[in-house]
Amino acid sequence: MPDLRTAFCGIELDVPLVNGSGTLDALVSGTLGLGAFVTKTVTLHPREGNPPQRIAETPAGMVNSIGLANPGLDRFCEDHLPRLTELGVPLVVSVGGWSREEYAVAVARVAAHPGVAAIELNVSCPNVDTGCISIGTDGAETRALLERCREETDLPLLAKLSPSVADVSAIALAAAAGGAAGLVLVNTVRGMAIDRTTLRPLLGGGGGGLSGPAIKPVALHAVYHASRATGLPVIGMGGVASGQDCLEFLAAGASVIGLGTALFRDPSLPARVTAELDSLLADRGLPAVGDCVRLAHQPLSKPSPQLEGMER
Amino acid sequence: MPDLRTAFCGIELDVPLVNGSGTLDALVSGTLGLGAFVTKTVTLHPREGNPPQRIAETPAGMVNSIGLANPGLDRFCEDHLPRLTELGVPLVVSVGGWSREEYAVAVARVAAHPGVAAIELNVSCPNVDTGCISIGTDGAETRALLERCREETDLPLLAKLSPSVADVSAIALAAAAGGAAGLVLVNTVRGMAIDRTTLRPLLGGGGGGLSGPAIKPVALHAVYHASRATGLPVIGMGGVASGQDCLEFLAAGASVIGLGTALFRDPSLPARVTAELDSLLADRGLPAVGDCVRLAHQPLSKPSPQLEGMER
Amino acid sequence: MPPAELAEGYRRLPVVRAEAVGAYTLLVLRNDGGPVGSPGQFFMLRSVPEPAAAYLPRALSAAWADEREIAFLLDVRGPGTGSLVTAGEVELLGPLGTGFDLRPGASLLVGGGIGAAILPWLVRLLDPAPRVVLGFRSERHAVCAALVDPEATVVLDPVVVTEPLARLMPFAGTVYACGPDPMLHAVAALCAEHDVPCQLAMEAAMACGFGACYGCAVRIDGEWKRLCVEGPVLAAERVMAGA
Amino acid sequence: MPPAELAEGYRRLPVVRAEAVGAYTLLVLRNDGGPVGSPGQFFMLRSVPEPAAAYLPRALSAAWADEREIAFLLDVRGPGTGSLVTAGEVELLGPLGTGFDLRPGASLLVGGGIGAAILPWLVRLLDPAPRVVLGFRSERHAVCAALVDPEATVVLDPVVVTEPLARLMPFAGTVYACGPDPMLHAVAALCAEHDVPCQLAMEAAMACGFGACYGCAVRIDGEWKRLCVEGPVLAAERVMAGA
Ligand SMILES: Cc1cc2nc3c(=O)[nH]c(=O)nc-3n(C[C@H](O)[C@H](O)[C@H](O)COP(=O)(O)OP(=O)(O)OC[C@H]3O[C@@H](n4cnc5c(N)ncnc54)[C@H](O)[C@@H]3O)c2cc1C
Ligand SMILES: Cc1cc2nc3c(=O)[nH]c(=O)nc-3n(C[C@H](O)[C@H](O)[C@H](O)COP(=O)(O)OP(=O)(O)OC[C@H]3O[C@@H](n4cnc5c(N)ncnc54)[C@H](O)[C@@H]3O)c2cc1C
Ligand SMILES: Cc1cc2nc3c(=O)[nH]c(=O)nc-3n(C[C@H](O)[C@H](O)[C@H](O)COP(=O)(O)O)c2cc1C
Ligand SMILES: Cc1cc2nc3c(=O)[nH]c(=O)nc-3n(C[C@H](O)[C@H](O)[C@H](O)COP(=O)(O)O)c2cc1C
Ligand code: FES
Ligand code: FES
Repeated sequence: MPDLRTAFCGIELDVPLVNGSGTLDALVSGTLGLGAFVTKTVTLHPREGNPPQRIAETPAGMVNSIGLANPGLDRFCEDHLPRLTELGVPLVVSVGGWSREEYAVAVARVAAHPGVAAIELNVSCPNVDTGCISIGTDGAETRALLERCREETDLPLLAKLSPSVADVSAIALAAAAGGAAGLVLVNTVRGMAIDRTTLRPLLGGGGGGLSGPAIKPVALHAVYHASRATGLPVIGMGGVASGQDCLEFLAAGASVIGLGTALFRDPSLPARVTAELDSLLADRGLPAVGDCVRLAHQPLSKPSPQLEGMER
Repeated sequence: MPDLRTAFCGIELDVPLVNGSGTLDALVSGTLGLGAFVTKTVTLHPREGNPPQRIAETPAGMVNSIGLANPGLDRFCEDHLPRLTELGVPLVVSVGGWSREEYAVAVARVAAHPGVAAIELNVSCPNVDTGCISIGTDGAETRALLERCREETDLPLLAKLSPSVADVSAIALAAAAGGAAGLVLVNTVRGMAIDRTTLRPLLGGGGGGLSGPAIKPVALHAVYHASRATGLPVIGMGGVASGQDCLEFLAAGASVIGLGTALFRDPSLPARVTAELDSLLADRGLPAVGDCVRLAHQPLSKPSPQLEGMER
Repeated sequence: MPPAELAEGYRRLPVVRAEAVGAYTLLVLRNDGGPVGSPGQFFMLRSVPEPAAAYLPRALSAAWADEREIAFLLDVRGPGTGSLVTAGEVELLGPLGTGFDLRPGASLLVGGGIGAAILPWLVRLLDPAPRVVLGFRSERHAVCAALVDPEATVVLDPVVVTEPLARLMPFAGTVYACGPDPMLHAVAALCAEHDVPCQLAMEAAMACGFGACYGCAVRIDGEWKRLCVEGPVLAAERVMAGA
Repeated sequence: MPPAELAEGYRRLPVVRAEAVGAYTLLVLRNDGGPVGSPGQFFMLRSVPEPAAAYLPRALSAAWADEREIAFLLDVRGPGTGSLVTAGEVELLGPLGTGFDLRPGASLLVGGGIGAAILPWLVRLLDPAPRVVLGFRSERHAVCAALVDPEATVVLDPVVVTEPLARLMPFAGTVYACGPDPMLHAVAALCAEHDVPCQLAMEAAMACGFGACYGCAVRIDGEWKRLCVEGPVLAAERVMAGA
């Protein structure tokens, strides 16, 4: 049996799977067998989110415009956080904001809570016009944000980045320079759906974020380049729906895999992906999941045990 | 019968459909019923293109790394251009390059040829590391390129842009300021495929460009925003596979629709889309295809004849 | 659905038949003895093999269900419902959400359009037998009224269900309603006016059905809340709050 | 394919049967009288309805074909071939590309693995009957040899086809070969050495099949050229040029 345990920024995961922020409410559905849980992005003030329609189906994916609906920092810390730390798996809290100081306040408050394993800085939400997304498209801003938040905590800070930039490696390097312990790639790709009847923007928020299998190639590209550029550990996500997808993200440079939209289609996904990953590693004779990480960065000419017994 | 004729930058098209550059070789297969033909991007020097594997299937799409394979300007102008101007439909020549001067030389040579209706500047090919793509991610470079090429010809210059930037409207505005007569949106989205067996990058060129229905929401977003920002006429493309898709791109701001990857699955696509578009317009009681253009920019509260007889 | 059951995911059931009922389609699945819940709860359904044109599952409430069969009445609108009615097998998750709270005493059922789909089961369970008022767009759409209650009062466009309903007010019992939002709001207003308790089965675009996506936002208690978590059946007051 | 025919697009044909032939699968379609071309040409195939896991059509050369039926021998590797062998109907475009140029005189057919798939038709057309040499990975893969020629010389891994082939050299006639690239190069080299004319049926990943995508690049005449336009059958010299 291959060893699926993984250490990520000092956090021990039984399986290298987490949810993407905003794609699972563990307080409603439990953690479904994931190795750690990531909260929906929380902001300083409560947000109702965007008016409906909030989701639209697209080829091999969906566009969403949820608009960072969340209870706000106060209610989150008082009501949600105590219950989330009882889930039995490491907890990552995702925070968002409209200025460096907003992030810093949220980071300090969340970090004060025992039982939080890491904090994810969402600088890539496409569903708000200003704030997080504009920080995450600017290297200098991203670095300054990380530096500011670094002052507030010793917990690992993860930077969640958007693929909708000209050069994701540049932003990743800026996050690294600012003190990010790891990267989370990718958030949704900027997109839009048009209502087939009214021919107006379908989503209440106008534009939205594209997710699901459709964006897998975009995500693999971002993970590969950001991982090579920075050497930081990466939580890779974007359309993952199978153990084979996981293998490809691991090879591209991720050490933990995020499941998002595919969970909506299948809440048994974590269990299925775990089983598939297990047997794929066994077929390749790889003793541990870590043996796959960054394989795609190495030329094939190197001895490649992972190819033994494989046929094209 | 709704009127499908369209004028785009002074070019008269019988149907508002063209191919995406590099997705049809009319000298092999004819023009299949398109309203105009766009050549594969031609560069100053011949290019063999990238080694195989050049294409990979992905969910609802594909990633390609053709690498701008083309015969080079000399052979193109001597051998191809004379035959292309005999196709019986307006001809748009796509040019690419590694510097402003390379583009300018190509534009001058192509423009000297009678029978060329417009020139498309490809500043967005993801399959070469430098040159066109780096110009198209930089507003100032894009503007300077357009200005330089403007000196060489009075033909309409179209800027073909990449969606893999933080703000496509900014690049579109720069192209407009430089003298672009129209925009072509979008080129492929930067992506990557990992070989499922070797776990190495699958494509000979490493990364590649994602196209097909998967990117339709990304393309609609780019068309909507670039069209609003600039007011320029737009050739919209990215995953179009039906008359309904055309309607959505028209509403988002395109006046001509480009067919690309979906042609690979179906060479009868132009005929099918024409028929579908025709009946969709008739169902809505719209007399001409132009009546759909930019509908999504107008609030629904305005009287909307296009909704008559429609039911959600 | 309890987390442990949810984690087991979708179960696959064979289609027994799919047949037209006027403008709608009745889809009958052979149940494997799995849980079916109660009227007003819902299932997420997807067809097998995965259709290229419908990535997400679709939310449907059963027309009736027991351990042997689960039936749905469908309005085929797009690729998801289209693929379900031609499939040989479907996969389903549920029962999900909260259904009708069956109150003792007299009851009055109000259905608009495909909202009638979920009433047959309710009719079977209510005792004494309920009064039923249904509204449809056309005769073809009204064919399904027979599945709900052969004695139902049926009105067709442009007559709206609140017309016959108003004549039954004040109703000494509970009103259960399902249909398009404007109809539900009108029914709720009428009931509020006459102080009649009323439950509404609502709809929203859903990606997951189990609280994960936040897509199914509906105005509940004056806020955007998740319909799949709070409903889909809601006390009318919660929907009218702040409306 | 002439542009006018190409513009008519794919045609839909029912699957008559799909049956295992050892490790491979024989897929037989009922032809509607449409054109089938000649051995070595190819068709692009996709299954109906569109499978979610295979967006692009797949290139296949017929095992045999006439106006009544078209048969393919498939190595089921991934989602595309997988969906074809379970489909009730498929859509097909073709015949595409250039097939074998049947030369008068003696002939020798060489097939490696699924490369054998396209030889039965060739065997039927060649007169005098050809000699056939086939190489396979295993006994299970070799079962299909009977479809090509019950009298074929069959070798199994680790023996390679060039072993029996070398013993037949110099061959006084034409060699027709289909199989994996390394095998084709070895066959071509052997033929070149003995000055025996040789034609190779090659493979490449294809998105379109009609010259549109430039995906099917193969080294031809010392350059990357489109296999679907230049081939898929090529004179061995064109492949060896500059190799
Ligand atoms: C709790 C609940 C119970 C339902 N019960 C029934 C029923 O018994 N019979 C029936 O015919 N329909 C029912 N519906 C509505 C049904 O889910 C939609 O009609 C169906 O999803 C449309 O899918 P489509 O592929 O036909 O159309 P499409 O328009 O192609 O659907 C596209 C997308 O829009 C979403 N969507 C858009 N509007 C709605 C909406 N109002 N409700 C749900 N999804 C929407 C779909 O989920 C899908 O993701 C119910 C909906 C809910 C929420
Ligand atoms: C002219 C020609 C004739 C062929 N004839 C036959 C035949 O008679 N029988 C048979 O079993 N196979 C034949 N093939 C190979 C067949 O097309 C591939 O095996 C098939 O496309 C693989 O699809 P898949 O879904 O099983 O596998 P996947 O690996 O999932 O295919 C994924 C993608 O890779 C492409 N691809 C990758 N490598 C190849 C390759 N070497 N050839 C073609 N496509 C590739 C596919 O087109 C597809 O887009 C032929 C190929 C060509 C070019
Ligand atoms: C409905 C929905 C809501 C999301 N909400 C958030 C969020 O609050 N914060 C965040 O960082 N990412 C959010 N995301 C992005 C996901 O975490 C993930 O990065 C993205 O969807 C790509 O992965 P996928 O293709 O597997 O879904 C959301 C995605 C979806 C689909
Ligand atoms: C195989 C392939 C080759 C392409 N070659 C070019 C090219 O040479 N120049 C260019 O501007 N765009 C090129 N494109 C981009 C297309 O013209 C089009 O912008 C893009 O594919 C999006 O449209 P689609 O999703 O309909 O394919 C190419 C696309 C594909 C798939
Ligand atoms: S449907 Fe996903 S939260 Fe309700
Ligand atoms: S398969 Fe597309 S050019 Fe050959």
